[in-house]
Amino acid sequence: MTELLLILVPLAAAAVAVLWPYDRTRPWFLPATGLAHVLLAFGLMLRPPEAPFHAWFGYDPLARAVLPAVSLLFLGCAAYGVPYLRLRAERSNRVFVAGFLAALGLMSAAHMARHLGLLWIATEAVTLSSVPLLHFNNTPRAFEATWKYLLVGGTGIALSLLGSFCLGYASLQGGGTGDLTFTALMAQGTGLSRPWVLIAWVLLLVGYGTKMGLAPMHTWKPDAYGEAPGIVGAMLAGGVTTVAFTALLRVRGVVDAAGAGAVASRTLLVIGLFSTLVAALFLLSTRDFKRMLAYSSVEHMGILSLGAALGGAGLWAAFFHVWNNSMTKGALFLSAGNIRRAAGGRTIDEVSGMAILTPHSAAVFVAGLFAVTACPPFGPFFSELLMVKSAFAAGHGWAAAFFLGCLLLAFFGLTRVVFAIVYGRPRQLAREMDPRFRETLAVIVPPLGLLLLTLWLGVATPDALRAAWTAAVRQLTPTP
Amino acid sequence: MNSIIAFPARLAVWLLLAPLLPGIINKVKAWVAGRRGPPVLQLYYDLARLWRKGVVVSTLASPGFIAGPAVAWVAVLAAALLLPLGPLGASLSFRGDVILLLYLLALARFCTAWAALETGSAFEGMGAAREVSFAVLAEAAVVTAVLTLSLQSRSVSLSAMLVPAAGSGTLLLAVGLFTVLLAENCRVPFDDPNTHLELTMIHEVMVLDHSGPPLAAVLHGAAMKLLLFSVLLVQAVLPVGKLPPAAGAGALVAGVLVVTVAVGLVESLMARVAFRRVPLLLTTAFLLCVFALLIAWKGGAA
Amino acid sequence: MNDLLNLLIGLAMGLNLVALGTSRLPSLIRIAALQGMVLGIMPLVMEHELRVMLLAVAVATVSMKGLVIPALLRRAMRTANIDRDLDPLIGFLPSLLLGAAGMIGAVVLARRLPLRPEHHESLLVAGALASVLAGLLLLIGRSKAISQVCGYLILENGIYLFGLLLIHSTPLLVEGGILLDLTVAVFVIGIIVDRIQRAFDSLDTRKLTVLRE
Amino acid sequence: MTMGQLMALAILVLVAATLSGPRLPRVWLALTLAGTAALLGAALWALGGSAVWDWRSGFAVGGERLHFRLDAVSAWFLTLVAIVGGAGAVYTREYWPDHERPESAGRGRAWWSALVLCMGLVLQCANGLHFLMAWEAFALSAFFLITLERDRRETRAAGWLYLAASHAGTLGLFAFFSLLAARTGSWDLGPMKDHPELAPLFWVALFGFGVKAGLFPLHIWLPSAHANAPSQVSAIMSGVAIKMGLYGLVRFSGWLPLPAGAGWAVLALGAVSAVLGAAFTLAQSDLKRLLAYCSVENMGVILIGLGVGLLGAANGDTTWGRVAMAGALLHVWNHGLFKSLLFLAAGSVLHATGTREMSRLGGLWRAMPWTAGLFGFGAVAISALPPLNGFVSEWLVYLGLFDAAAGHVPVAVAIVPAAIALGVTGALALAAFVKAAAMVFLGAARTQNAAHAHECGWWMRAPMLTLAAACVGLALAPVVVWPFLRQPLGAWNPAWRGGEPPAPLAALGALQAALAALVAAAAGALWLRARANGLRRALTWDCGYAAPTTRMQYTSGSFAALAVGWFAWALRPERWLRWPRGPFPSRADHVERIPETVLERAIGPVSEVVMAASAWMRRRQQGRLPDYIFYLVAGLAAVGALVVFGGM
Repeated sequence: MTELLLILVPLAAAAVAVLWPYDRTRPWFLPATGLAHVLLAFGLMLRPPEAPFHAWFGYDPLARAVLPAVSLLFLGCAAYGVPYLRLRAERSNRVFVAGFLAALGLMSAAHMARHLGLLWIATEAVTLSSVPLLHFNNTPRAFEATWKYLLVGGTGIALSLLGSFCLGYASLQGGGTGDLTFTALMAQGTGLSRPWVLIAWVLLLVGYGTKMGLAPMHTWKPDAYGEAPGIVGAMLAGGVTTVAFTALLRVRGVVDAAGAGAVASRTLLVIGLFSTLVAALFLLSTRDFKRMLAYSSVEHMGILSLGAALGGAGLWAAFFHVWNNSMTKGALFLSAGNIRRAAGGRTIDEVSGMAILTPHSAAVFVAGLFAVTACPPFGPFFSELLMVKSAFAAGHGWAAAFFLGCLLLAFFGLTRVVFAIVYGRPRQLAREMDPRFRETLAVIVPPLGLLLLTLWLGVATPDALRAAWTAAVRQLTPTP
Repeated sequence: MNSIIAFPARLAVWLLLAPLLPGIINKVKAWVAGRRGPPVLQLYYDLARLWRKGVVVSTLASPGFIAGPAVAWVAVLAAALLLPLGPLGASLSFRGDVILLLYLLALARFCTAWAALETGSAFEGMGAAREVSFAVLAEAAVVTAVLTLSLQSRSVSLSAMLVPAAGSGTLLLAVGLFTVLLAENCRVPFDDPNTHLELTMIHEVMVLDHSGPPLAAVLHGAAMKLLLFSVLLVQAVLPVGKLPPAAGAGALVAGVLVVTVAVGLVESLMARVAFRRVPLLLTTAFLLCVFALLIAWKGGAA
Repeated sequence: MNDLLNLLIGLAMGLNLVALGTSRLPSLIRIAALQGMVLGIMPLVMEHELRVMLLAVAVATVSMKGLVIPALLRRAMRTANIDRDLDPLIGFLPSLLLGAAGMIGAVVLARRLPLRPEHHESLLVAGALASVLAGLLLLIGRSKAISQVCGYLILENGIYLFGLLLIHSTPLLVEGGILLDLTVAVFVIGIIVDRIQRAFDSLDTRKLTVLRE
Repeated sequence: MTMGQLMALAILVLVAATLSGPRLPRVWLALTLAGTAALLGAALWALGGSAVWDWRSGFAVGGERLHFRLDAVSAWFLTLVAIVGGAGAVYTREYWPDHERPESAGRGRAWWSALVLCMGLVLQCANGLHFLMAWEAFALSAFFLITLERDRRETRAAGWLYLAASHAGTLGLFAFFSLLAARTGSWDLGPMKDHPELAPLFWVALFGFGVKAGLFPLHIWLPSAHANAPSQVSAIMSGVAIKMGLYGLVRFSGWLPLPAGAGWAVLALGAVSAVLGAAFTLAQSDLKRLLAYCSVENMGVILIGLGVGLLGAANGDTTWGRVAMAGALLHVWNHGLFKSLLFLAAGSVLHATGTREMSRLGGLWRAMPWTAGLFGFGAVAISALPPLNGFVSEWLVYLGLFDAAAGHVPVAVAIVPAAIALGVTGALALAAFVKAAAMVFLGAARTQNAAHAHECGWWMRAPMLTLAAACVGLALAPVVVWPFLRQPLGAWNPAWRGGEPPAPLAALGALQAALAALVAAAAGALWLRARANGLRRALTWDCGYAAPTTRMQYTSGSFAALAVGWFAWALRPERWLRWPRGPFPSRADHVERIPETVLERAIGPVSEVVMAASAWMRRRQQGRLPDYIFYLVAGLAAVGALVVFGGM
C-alpha cells in the first residue's frame, strides 16, 4: 500500500502547489517532495514489500532497480530549482512547480506500471505533463521546441499504443483472456501468436525508442533539451528517458518469453550501435553546448539499448548505467545551466573562458565531461567497461570494437566543445551577463552533489543496489 | 708477446708512424704528376713547428674550442689501441670492443664538429654539417662491414674477428672498406685535402680556425685515423693474424703501404665528385658491404 | 451487424483518401472531424447491449474529436489568418496514389495476418492500418501546422480503430484512460498551435525551423 | 619498516602533497621530496633483494579488491619515476613560481604530485580495473600539466591532441583488459603463460601502450605536447611518462603468452621508430620539439632491445636475447635521466631567452655556462658516445644484435637490418645533437634576447646536476648497476635469472673511466700548452671576410638540409623559394617547414572524411518537422526489415 505513496505524494503536492498563493515560497514544494520521495523510494527498495501491491501497479524489482535513481535526480534538480526560480521571479511559477511535481508522480507511476495499457497511459501522461515545463521560457524558440517534442514524440507514442494493442491481440489470438499485465503475458509465453508479437515489438521499440531518443527518432531531443531550462533538461534526460527504457525492458521480457528474444536482442543491438554512431557524428561538429548534451544523451541511450541487447551481465551493466547516466546528466545540465546564464550565449562562437567567470560551475562541468566520457573513477567508466566486457564475453567482439570507436569520436566532440567554452578568454557577451546571477552555493551544491554521487556509485557501489539490479535482471529473464 | 714491451710498441707505432702516411700519399701524387713534391716527413716538421707556435682563438669560441681537438685525438688514439696490430695484437680485447671502436670514432667526429661550430663561421658550419651528414651513410657501410666480419668469424671481438675468409666476399668487403676509408678520411673523391676552395671541402674547412698545438692535434689525429682504417682494411683482407710474427708484420706493413699508395693514386687519377654524387658513392660502398655480408652469411650457413 | 460496422470502416477509409486529396485546409479539418465522429459511434454499433460507460466514452469521443478540437483548429486558423490552401510537400496526386497503395497493402496484410474467427470478416485491421498510413502520409506530406494536426488526428483514429479489436477484452477503465490521454494530447497540441500562432505570425512549419543543426 | 609500509607512506605523503600543492609551496616541496624518496627507497628495496610486495585490500574499490604488487620490473620503472619526480619538483620552485605564474603555479604543483602518485600506482596495480583507473588518472593529470599555460592557443591545441590520442590508447586498453577479464574470468593480473588463447591480445596491448610510448606511427601527439608543455613537465613526460607505455609492453609481454610474430613486430616497430625518429629529430628547428622527437628515436632503440629480447626468449631463452633485454632496460633508465636533464636545460634556455626557436638563439655559453655545460653533457650522453651512460646501454643492445648475428641464428633476417638501422640512428642522433648544442650555445647570439640571456639559479641548477651525476654514475660503474638490473631481467623471464653479467661490463666500465680521465688530461694539457705558447683572441677567420655578421652563421635548417634531403620521402619538407632576380635583387627568401607527416598526411585526410560524414548528418536535420516524421517512419521500416529479414 505504501508503494502508492510514491505516486500519490507528488501528485498531491502538485495539487497543493497549484492552490498555493505565494510565488516566493511555492518552489520549496520541490525539495520537500523530492526528499519525501527519495526516502520512500530508498526505504521501499531496502525493505521491499513481499508481494507487489496489485497486479497492475507495484514496486517490483525492476521499478526498485531504476526508480530510486530518478528520485535522486529529482531531488538534485528540485534543490537547484529553488534558487533557479528565484532568479526567474519575473513570472509566476505556479504551472511550472505543479507540472514538475506531477511529472515526478507520473514517472513513478510509469515505472511501477505492470500493465501494458497503464504503462502507456502513464508514459503519455509524463509527456504531457512536461509540456508546460518545456516552454517555461515562453520564447518562440521554446514553442517551436515544444511543438516538435509534441508531434514527433506524439507520433512515436501513438505507434507504441498501436504496438500495445498488437501485443494485446497477440495474447487474444494465442487464446489469452486479454489480461494485459506483464506477468500474465510472460506466463502465456510462447502461447502468444508470434507474428503479432513481432509486429508489436517493432512498433513498441520505435515508439518507446522515440521517447528514449534513439536514432533516427532522436530529432526532437536537441531542440527540447536546448530550449528547456537546465533542470527540465536534466529531468528529461535522466528521468523521462528512463521511463521509456524501463517500458522497453518490460516489453522485451514478454517478447523474450514469447521465444523471440533473439530478434529483440538483434534489433536492440543494431539500433543501439546506430544511435551511438549518429550521436558521435553529431557531437563531432555541434557548436551549441546544450544541444551537445542532448546528443550525448542520445549516445547513452544507445549504450543502454546495447546493454539491454546483451542481456545477463550486459543488462546488469545497463541498470548500473541508468543510475550513472541520470546522475551525470543531472550534474552536466545543472552546471551547463549556470554557465549558460552567466555567459548569455549558447554556442562556442559566443562563449569562452568560463573557467574565469564561473570557476566552480566550469570545474563541475569539466569533471562531468570526464564522467560522461567514461573516465575513471566516475561511475560510467565502470558500467561501460562492464558492458564492453560482457559484449566480448557474449562473442560480440566487432560490436564492442565499433562501440569503442564511437566512444572515441564522441570523446573528441565533447572535449572539443567543453574546452572551447571553459578555457580561453571571456567573450564580450559575458560582459553583459545576467546581473542577478552569482555563483552562490545554492546553484553549485546540487550539480556537485550529483557528481559526487556518480563518483560514489562508481568507486563504492552499494551492495543494496547491486542486489536490486540482480533481482531486476532475474525478473526480466524468463526462467525456462 | 708479453705486454710490457708490446704496449709501448703499439703506442709507438700509432703515434710515430701515423704521420708517415700523408707524406707517402703526397709523394705518390707528386710522382704521378712528375714533380719532386714535399719530403715524406713533411707532416712531422709541420707538427713540430705547430706545437711551438702560439694560438689564435676566435672571440666567439669557448674553451670547448681547445678541448675539442684534444678529446678527438684521445678518442682516435683509444680506438687505434683497441685495434689488433698484426703480431703485436691488441692492448685490450673483450666482447663488443668493435662497437666501442666505432663509437670512439663517432666521439672524435662529435668533438671535431663541435670545435668547428664554436667559431660561428659559415664555412666551418658547412664543413661540420657535411661531416656529420655523410657520416650517416658511412656509418651504415662500416656497421655492415663489421657485421660481415663477425658473421665470418662467428665472434664479436676484434682480435678474433679479423680472420678473413678467402673468397669473393673478401674482395667486395675490401672495395667497400676502401671507399669508406676515403670518405672517413676526407680524401678524393669525397674531399680534396689540399684545395683552397673552402666551399668544396669537408674536413679541412672544419679546422680553418685552428692553429698551433690544437691544429697539431687535429692533423696528428687525422693521420692516426687514416692509419687505423688502413690497418683495419688490411687485416680484414689478409690473414695477418694467422701468419708467423715476422711474416705477419711484413704483410701488415706491405698492406698498409699498398693501401696508402692506392689512396695516392686515386687522388692523382680521379677528380672530386660533385657533392650531389657523394651519397651515391657512399651508398655503393654500403651495398658492396651488404653483398659481402650476404656471402659471408651463406658461407656461415653452409 | 458486422456489415454495418464494415460500412462505417469503409467510410472512414474513404475519408482517408479524401483527406489526402483535398487541397483546402477547412475541408481537411472537416474530414478529420467527420472521421472522428464515425469512429465515435462504432463502439455502439459493436456492442449488443448499451452500457453507461460505453455510452459515455462514445459521447466523449464524438464531442471531442468531432466538435471541440476542430473548433479549436478553426479558431487558430482564423486568428492566424493564413491562406486556406495547404501547399503540399508531396503533391495531391502522389499522396492519393500512395494512400490507395497503402490501403491495398493494408487489406492484403490484414488477410495474411492470423486473426480471431470473429474478425475474419471485419475490415477493422485493414482500416486501422490504412488510416495509420494515411495519417503518417499527411504528417510527412503537408507543411502547415494545422494540416499536420489533422494528420495526427487521422493517425490516432486508425489506432482507435485497432483498439476496437480489443474492446471486449480490455477493461473499459484502460480504454477510457487511453481515450482520455489521446484527447488531452490532441487538446494540448491544439493549445500549442494556438500559442505558436501568437509567437510566429504563421503556422507554416517550414517557417518553424529556427532550431536546426 | 617493511617495503609495504614504505609504499603506503609514500602514497599517503604524495596525496598530502597534492592537497597542499595549491596553497603551500614549501610544504608541497617537502612532502613531494619525502614521497619520492620513499618511492625510491621502496623501489631500490625491491631491486636489491628479489623481494616482491604483494598486498590485497580487505575493501573493494569499484567492485574489485585492491591488489598492489611491486616486483622488480615495476620497481625498475618506479626508480625513474621517483628520481625525475623529485628533481622536477625542485626545479618547479624556480621555474614556475607563484609570483611569475599566479594563475597556474598552484595547479601545477598539485597536478605534479598527482602525476607522480598516479604513475606510481600504475606500476603497482595488479588488477585490470584499477590499472585502467590509475592509467587514466595518470593520463588526465598529465593533460592538466601540459595545459597549465592554457591561455596560449597552441598549448590548448597540443593538450587536446595529447588527450585525444591518449584516450584512443586508453580505449585500446579498455578492449585489452576487458578481453582479458572476459577470457580469464577475473580482473586479476599476473603471470598467465598457461593460457595460450590469450596470445592474440598482445596486438591490442601493443596499440594501447604504443600510443602512450610514442612509437612511430602512433607518436602524432608527442612532439607538440612535449614542446608546448612547461619544461619540467616535458621532462617528466618525455623521460618517464612515455616509459609507462613501455612498462605496459614489458609487463604484459612478460606475463602473457605471445603470438609468433610478436618479437618481429616489436623489432620492426623499434627500427622504424629509431631511424625515422632520428631523422625527424635532425630536421627540427624548435629545440624542445627536437628533444621530443628524440624521445621517439630512443623509444625505438629500447624497442629494438625488447624485440631482440622477445625473439631470444622465443628461441630458447638465448644469451643474446638476455643481453639485448638488459640493454633495453638499462636504456630506460639512461634515457629517462639524460632526456629529463636536456629538457630541464632547454627550460632554463627558454626561461632566459623566451624562445625555443634555435635560429633565434646562439652564443649562450658565455651568459649561461652551467646550462651550456650540462646541455653539452646531455648531448654527448644521448648521442650514446663513450665515456657516458648512453653508450653503455646501446652497447648492450648492439652486443645482443651482434651475438645473434654471429651465432647465425634463424632470426638473423630480422637481426641484421636492425643492427644497421641502429648504426644509422646513432649517426643521425649525433648530427642532431651537435646541431642542437651548437645552434643554441655556440657561435654568436642571433637575436637580442639571446644576447641578454641570464644563467638560471641554484634551484634549477641543482636538479640538473643531480641528474647529470646519476648519468656519470651509470657511465663509469655499470657493473655496480648489474645486481639491480638482473632482478627485472629475472622477473621478466625466469630463465634469465642468472647471476653473472651477460657482458664484460667491468671491462667497459674501467675503459670508460680511463677514457674520461685521459680526455680530461689531454684537454688540460693542450690548454696549458696553448697558454704557454701564447693565446691571442681575434675575429673568426672567415676565410678573410673581415666583417662577419651573426646572420652569416649556419642555421639549424641549413645544417640539417643535406640529411633532410635524403629522408625527404618520409619528412616531406615544404619549401617556399623566391630566387633573387635582376642585377640588383630586391629581395629573396626561402622558407622551409618540416610538417608532422603522419598527422598531416595520414590522420588529416581520414578525419576530413569523418567530418564530411558528420556534416552530411547535420544537413539532414534542418528543423523541418515533416522530415523528422519521415525519419521516424524510416526507422520503423528499417526495424521491421531487420525483424523480418535479419534472421536469415
